[in-house]
Amino acid sequence: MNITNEQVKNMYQTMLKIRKFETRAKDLFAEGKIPGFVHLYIGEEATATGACANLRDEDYITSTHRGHGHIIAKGGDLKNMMAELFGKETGYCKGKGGSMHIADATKGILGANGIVGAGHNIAAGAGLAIQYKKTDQVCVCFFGDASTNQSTFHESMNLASVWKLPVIFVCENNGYGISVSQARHQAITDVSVRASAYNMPGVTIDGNDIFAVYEAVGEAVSRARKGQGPTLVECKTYRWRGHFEGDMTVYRPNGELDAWLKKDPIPRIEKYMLENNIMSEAEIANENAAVDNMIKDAEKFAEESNVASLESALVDIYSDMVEEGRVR
Amino acid sequence: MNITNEQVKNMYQTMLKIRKFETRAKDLFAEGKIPGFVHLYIGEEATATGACANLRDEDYITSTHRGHGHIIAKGGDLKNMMAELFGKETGYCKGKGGSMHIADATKGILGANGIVGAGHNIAAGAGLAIQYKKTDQVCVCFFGDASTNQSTFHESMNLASVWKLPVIFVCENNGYGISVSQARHQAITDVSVRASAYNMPGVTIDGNDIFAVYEAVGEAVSRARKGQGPTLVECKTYRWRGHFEGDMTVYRPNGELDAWLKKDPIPRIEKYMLENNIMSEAEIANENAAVDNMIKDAEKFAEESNVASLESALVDIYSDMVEEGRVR
Amino acid sequence: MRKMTYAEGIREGMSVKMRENPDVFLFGEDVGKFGGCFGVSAGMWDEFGEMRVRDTPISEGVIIGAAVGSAACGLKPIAELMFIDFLTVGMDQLVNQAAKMRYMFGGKINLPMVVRLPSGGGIGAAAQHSQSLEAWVTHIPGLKVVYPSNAQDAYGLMLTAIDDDNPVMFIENKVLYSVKSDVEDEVKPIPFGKASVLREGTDVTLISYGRQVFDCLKAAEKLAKDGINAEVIDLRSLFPLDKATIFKSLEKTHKVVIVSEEAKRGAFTGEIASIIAEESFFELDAPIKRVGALNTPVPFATNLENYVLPNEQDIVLAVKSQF
Amino acid sequence: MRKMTYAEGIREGMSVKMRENPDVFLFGEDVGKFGGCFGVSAGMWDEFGEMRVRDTPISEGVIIGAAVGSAACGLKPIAELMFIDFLTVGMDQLVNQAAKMRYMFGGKINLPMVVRLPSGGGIGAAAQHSQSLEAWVTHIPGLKVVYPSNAQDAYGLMLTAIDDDNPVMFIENKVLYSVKSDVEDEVKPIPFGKASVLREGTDVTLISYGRQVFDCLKAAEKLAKDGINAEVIDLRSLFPLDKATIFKSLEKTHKVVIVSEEAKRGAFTGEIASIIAEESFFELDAPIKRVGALNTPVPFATNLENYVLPNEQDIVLAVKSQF
Ligand SMILES: Cc1ncc(C[n+]2csc(CCOP(=O)(O)OP(=O)(O)O)c2C)c(N)n1
Ligand SMILES: Cc1ncc(C[n+]2csc(CCOP(=O)(O)OP(=O)(O)O)c2C)c(N)n1
Ligand SMILES: [Mg+2]
Ligand SMILES: [Mg+2]
Repeated sequence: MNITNEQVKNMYQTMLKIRKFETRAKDLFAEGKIPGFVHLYIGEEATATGACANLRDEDYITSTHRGHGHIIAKGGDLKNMMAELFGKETGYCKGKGGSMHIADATKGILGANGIVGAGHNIAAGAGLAIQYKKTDQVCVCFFGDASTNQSTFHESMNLASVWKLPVIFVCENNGYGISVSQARHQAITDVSVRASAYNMPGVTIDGNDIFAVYEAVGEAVSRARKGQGPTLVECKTYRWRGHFEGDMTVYRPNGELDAWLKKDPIPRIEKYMLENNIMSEAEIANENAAVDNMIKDAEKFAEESNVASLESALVDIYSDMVEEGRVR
Repeated sequence: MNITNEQVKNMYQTMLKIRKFETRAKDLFAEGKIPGFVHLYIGEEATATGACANLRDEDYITSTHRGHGHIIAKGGDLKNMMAELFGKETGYCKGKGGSMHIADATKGILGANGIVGAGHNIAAGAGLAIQYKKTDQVCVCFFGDASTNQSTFHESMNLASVWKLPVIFVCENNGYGISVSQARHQAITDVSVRASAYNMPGVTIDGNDIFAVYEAVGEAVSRARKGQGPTLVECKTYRWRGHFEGDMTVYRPNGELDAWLKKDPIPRIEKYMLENNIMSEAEIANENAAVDNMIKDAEKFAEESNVASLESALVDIYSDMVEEGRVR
Repeated sequence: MRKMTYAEGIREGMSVKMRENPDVFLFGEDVGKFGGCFGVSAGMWDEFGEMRVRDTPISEGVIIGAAVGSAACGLKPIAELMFIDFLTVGMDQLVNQAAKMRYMFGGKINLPMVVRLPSGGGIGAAAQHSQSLEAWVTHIPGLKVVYPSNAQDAYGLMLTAIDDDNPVMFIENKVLYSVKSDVEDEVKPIPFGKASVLREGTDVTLISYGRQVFDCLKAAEKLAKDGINAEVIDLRSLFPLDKATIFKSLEKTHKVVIVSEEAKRGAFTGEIASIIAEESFFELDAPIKRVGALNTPVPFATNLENYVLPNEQDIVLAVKSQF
Repeated sequence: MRKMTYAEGIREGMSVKMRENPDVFLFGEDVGKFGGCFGVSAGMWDEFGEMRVRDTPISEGVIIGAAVGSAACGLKPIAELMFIDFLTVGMDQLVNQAAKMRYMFGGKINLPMVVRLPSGGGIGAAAQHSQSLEAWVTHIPGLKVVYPSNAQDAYGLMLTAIDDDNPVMFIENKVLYSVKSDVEDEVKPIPFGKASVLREGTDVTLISYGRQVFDCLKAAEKLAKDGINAEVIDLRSLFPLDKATIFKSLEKTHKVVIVSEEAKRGAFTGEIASIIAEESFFELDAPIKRVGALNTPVPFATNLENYVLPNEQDIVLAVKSQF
C-alpha cells in the first residue's frame, strides 16, 4: 500500500478527533448544552478518515445529517464546529445552522445536510463545475445506506455517469435508516450492486478498515481526476449510538452492537502502528492527550463565545438584502 | 408458445385500433380539431398490445403522456377516447383531461399521465393495494426509457422489490426522451440492467415482436400473481412520429426511422397469421375495414358530442364540494 | 372526560378507524415498532401488525405516490411524512397527482387518503426541519387542509379525515405533541370547515390555528388587563375555511389580527387577510394585522429561533397598534 | 429600437451574459440542439456548444440540485425546467437547499443561479402543464422571483438575474413567448424590485404581472369608455416587491384590483392584498378586489380553460363593483 507513516499518523489523529469530539458532544447534549438533534458518527470514523485522506483542500465533499466525521476528516475546525453545536456566534454558521448544517467553503465542505439524499445532487453539481472548469479536483459524496433509496441517489448517479463527472459516491452502509434495517428498506445486501445500473464501477469494502477505505476511494479519486468518471464505494460499518441522541435502539437485535464494538477501527490502527513501528505506546498516549486538549479547547471556545445577536437572524438570507426585524 | 388463435386475432385487432386511432388523431390534430399536445404511439403498438394481452379487466395499468396505445390495449373505449381528445363532455374525462389524462377505473386504467415518471409510484401503490387485499391481481406500469432517470423509477422499483409487490415494470425503450437519445441520457444501453439494483429479474426483448412481449410480460405476470414480486421488462421499440405532433425530429440520424419502419409490428403479425392460417388475406382486409369503421364512429361521436358546460369546470375537484364560478 | 396529549389524540383517531375498517392503514418512515419519530404511532404496530403500520424506505415520493395509487385502488391510506419539510421531495405526487386526478379524470376516481405532516419550529431543528408550509397546500385545488391545536380536535378531525373521499393534508404541530388537554369520552368526527371560537370578545378578533392559538389566548389575557376584550378563533380547518365565523366575529369587533407561524411573506394568513379585505371590508375600522415568523429560514440557535418565531407579545403589539 | 419576441428577449439576455462570462451556462431538458420545448434557446447550442447549452436527463431534482452544487463551486448556472409544474419534482433542491444554504451556512456561500420556469395556461396543456406557482416560491425566504411581461423586461431582468448572487426564479409565460414588442438597442439590466407603471390613471389601480398585464391594459381601455381612469402597474419583480409604487398609486386612486393567473385561493395576489390591507389601509375606500383563475385545476377543453382563467372582462367587473 502506497501510504507514508506521516499519513497513517494523520489518519489516526483524525479518527481520534472525531471520536473524542463526538463523545464529548454526546455528553454536552445530555447536559442540555447542545439543542436540537445530534446524530453521532462514533464507530464509523474509518470511513470518513480513509476517504478524505485522498483529498486536497480544494476538493469537495458533501455530507449528511451525520456529518461531524466528514467535516473533521476534511479539515473542519473543531472550535468553530463545537461553537456551532452550541449555537454561538463564533460557530461555523454563526449559530444559524447547528449540527446538521456545518459547512466550510474554504475546505471544500459543501455542507452537512438535514435532508436525506440532498447531498447527492449537490455533489453532482460540484462534479459538473469541476468538469466545466477543467480542473482535476474531485467531489466525494458521503451518504448512508438508507439514502440510496431516495430519489436523489438515482438522479445523481445517472447524471454523474452519463456525463462522466468526477464524483466519488461513498456509501456508509451502517445497516439502518433510523430503525429500519437494510433488509427492510431494500432487497439487496451490497449497495455497490447499484453501480451497474449506471455502468459505473462499484465496490464493497470493510468500512472499519481504514486502509481498505483509503485504497478503494484512492483508486476512485485517481480515476475521477483523470476524467474517467464516477465510482460507487460502499463501506460496511456500524453506528454505535442510536440514530440520534435519545434513540433507545429498540430495533437492534441482541449482540449486534457487541459484535461491531469488536471491530472498532481505532484499536485496529493502533495495533497496525505499533506492529509497524509507526507510533509507540507513549506516542499514542501523547496523541490522545493532545486531542483531548483540542476538544477541551473547542468546548471552552464554544462555552465562552457569545450567542449571536438577534439582529444576526436578519442577515445572510440574501447577499444584498436584510430582512425587517420585529417591531417590539 | 401458449396462445390461442383467438388471442392472436384479438391482438391484431388491438394493434390496428391503436394504429388507426392514432393515424386519424394525427390528422385531426393537424386540422386543429384536437387542442393541446398529442404524443403518438405509432410504431410501438406491439408493446402495449402484447403486454395487456396477459391482463384481466380487474388488473391495473399506469400509463404515460404517450398513453393511447396502453389505454386501447387495456380495453379503453375509442369513442370516449376520441371525444376526450376533442375536449367534449362525452369524453372519458368530460373534456377536463385531454390526451394526457385519460383514465378508466372500470378497466383498471389508472390514467395516462403528463408527468414523466409519475406512473411508477402510482403503480407501486396499486401493487400495495393488491398485496394488502390479498387478491391475485397485478399492475403493469408502462414507461419510456428516459423516464428511467426520473426519481420515481428508483423509488418505486425499490419499494416494489423490497415489499414484493405484484407490479410489472414495462419499459418502452424507443431510444429517446424527446430529442435526447438514450446514449445521452444514461450510460447504459439495456435498461433491464437496472433490475439488478433491486434484486429483481430484468429482461430485454424486441418490443416490436408482439409474441416476445406477450411471453415476457406473461411470465412476469404469473410470477406477480403468485406473490413472487415485480419484474422489469424492457421492450426495444421506436416511435415513428416526432415526440409530439409538431416536432420536426431534427435530432434523428438519417436512416434511423427507415430501419424501424421495416420492423413495423403490424405486417409482422399479419405474416404470422397468414403463415399459420389464423386469418386469411380477406379476413385481414375485413378486420381493417371493421376497425376503420370503429375509428369513423369514434370520430363521429366526438364531432357530434357537445362541449362541456362551463359549470362542469366547477365540479369534480372534490367529491363533496363545488367551486364558485365567475360572477359575470 | 379524560386528558390526552395531542399525539394521543391523533393516535386514537387513527386507531379507532383502523379497528373499524380493515382498509385503513398507516405507513411512513419508522412508523412501525419505532413508533414514529415523535412517537405518534407508538404501540400501533403491536396492535395492528406490520402490514397495517408499515415502515417504508426513505422515499417520500413513493410514500405519497403509493398513497395515491393504493387509494385509487380502494384502500384508505394514512401516509406519514416525518417532517412537513420533506413534502418538497414528494410534492409532485401530491400536487400533480393526488390533487388533480379526480378532476383530470372527470370525477371518476376517489382518493381517500390522509397525509400526516408534522410541522413548525420550536425544537431547535433548524431550517430544514422547522417549516410551516400550509400556504403551499392550501393553494392547490383538490386538497383539503386541516390543522388541529389540541387533542380533542386532532382526534375528531382525524376521524373525519379518514372518512373523507379526498386527499386530506393533516398538519400536526411538533411542539404540541406532548401537550395534554381534555377529550370527551366519546369523540365524534369534527366536520371540516368549522372553526371554533375559543374565547369570546368584542374588541378585536384574533384568528389563528395550531400552536399560535395558545399565543393568541395568552395575548388575549394580557389585553384583557388593558381593557381590550379579544375574541380568539381557532380555524382548525384551513380549507374548507369557515368564513362565516370570521365575518360574524368582525361584525362585532371590526378589528382583526391573523396569526400563524409561517414566514409572513406569502403565508396563508395573507389569504385570510385578503378574503376579509375583499368580502368584509366595510366591517373593518383598522388595518388588518398579520403576525407571522420573520421572513428568514428558521435559525438553529435557541435565542435566534425564539426571535424569528412569533409569540404572544407580537400579538399584543399588533392589537395595540389598532387602537 | 427593434422588435423582439418575449422568447427572444430571454434568449438575448442569456446570450449576452454567456458571451461576457464563461462561467454562465444553460442546462435543462432538450435545451440543446432542440432549442427548448418552446424554442427559447433556439440557436444557442450552435453558438455556445454542448457544454454550455447542455441537455440533461429527465431528472428535475438533479437539474436544480446540480445548479445549486455548481453555483456553490463558482459557476453561474441557468437551469431551465420545461414547465413550472415540474418544480414539484425538484422542490427540495430549491427550497431546502438553494434557498436556505446561505443562511444555514452563516452567509459563507454564494449561490448565483437562475431557474427558468415556463408558466401559465392558455395552450390546452391541461392540469399538469398549466399551473401558475409563483405563490410557492415567493413564500420562501432566500429566493428572488421575477416575472416579466414583455421582451424588453425579459431581457433586462435576465441580465440582472444572472448577475445576482442569489437564487433567482425567472418565471416566464408560455403564451407570451411569441408576442413581439419594442426593445431598446442597448438593453440595460433592470433592477429587481422596480415595478413599471404601464398606464397612468386616477380612479383605480390595477396591479398585475405577466400575461395578465395585457388583460389589465385592455380592461383599462374599456373602463376609460365608462369614464373610469385606471392606472396599470406591472410588478415585474414579485420579490423584492415594489411596495412604494403600489402605495403611491393608491394615494391617488384609493381603489385597487390585483390580477394574476393563479388559482385565486392562496395566490400571491393575496399577499399583495394583505400588504395593502396592513400598510396602506387608510388609503382605501373600497374593498380590495382580486381577480385570479377559478379554484380548479386547469381543465383541458378550450372553452373550460377559457372560463377558468381570468380575462379582461373579469377585471372590468371587479373594478365596476368598486364604484
Ligand atoms: C428527505 C428526508 N427524509 C427523512 C429524513 C429523516 N431521517 C433523517 S436521517 C434518516 C435515516 C438515514 O439513514 P442513512 O441514510 O442510512 O444514514 P444513517 O443515519 O444511517 O447514517 C432519516 C429517515 C430526512 N432527514 N430527510
Ligand atoms: C417531470 C417531467 N419532466 C419533463 C417532462 C416533459 N416531457 C414529456 S415527455 C418527455 C420525454 C419522455 O421520454 P420517455 O420517458 O423515453 O418516453 P417517450 O416520450 O419516449 O415515450 C419529456 C421530457 C414531463 N412531462 N414531466
Ligand atoms: Mg444507515
Ligand atoms: Mg423514450
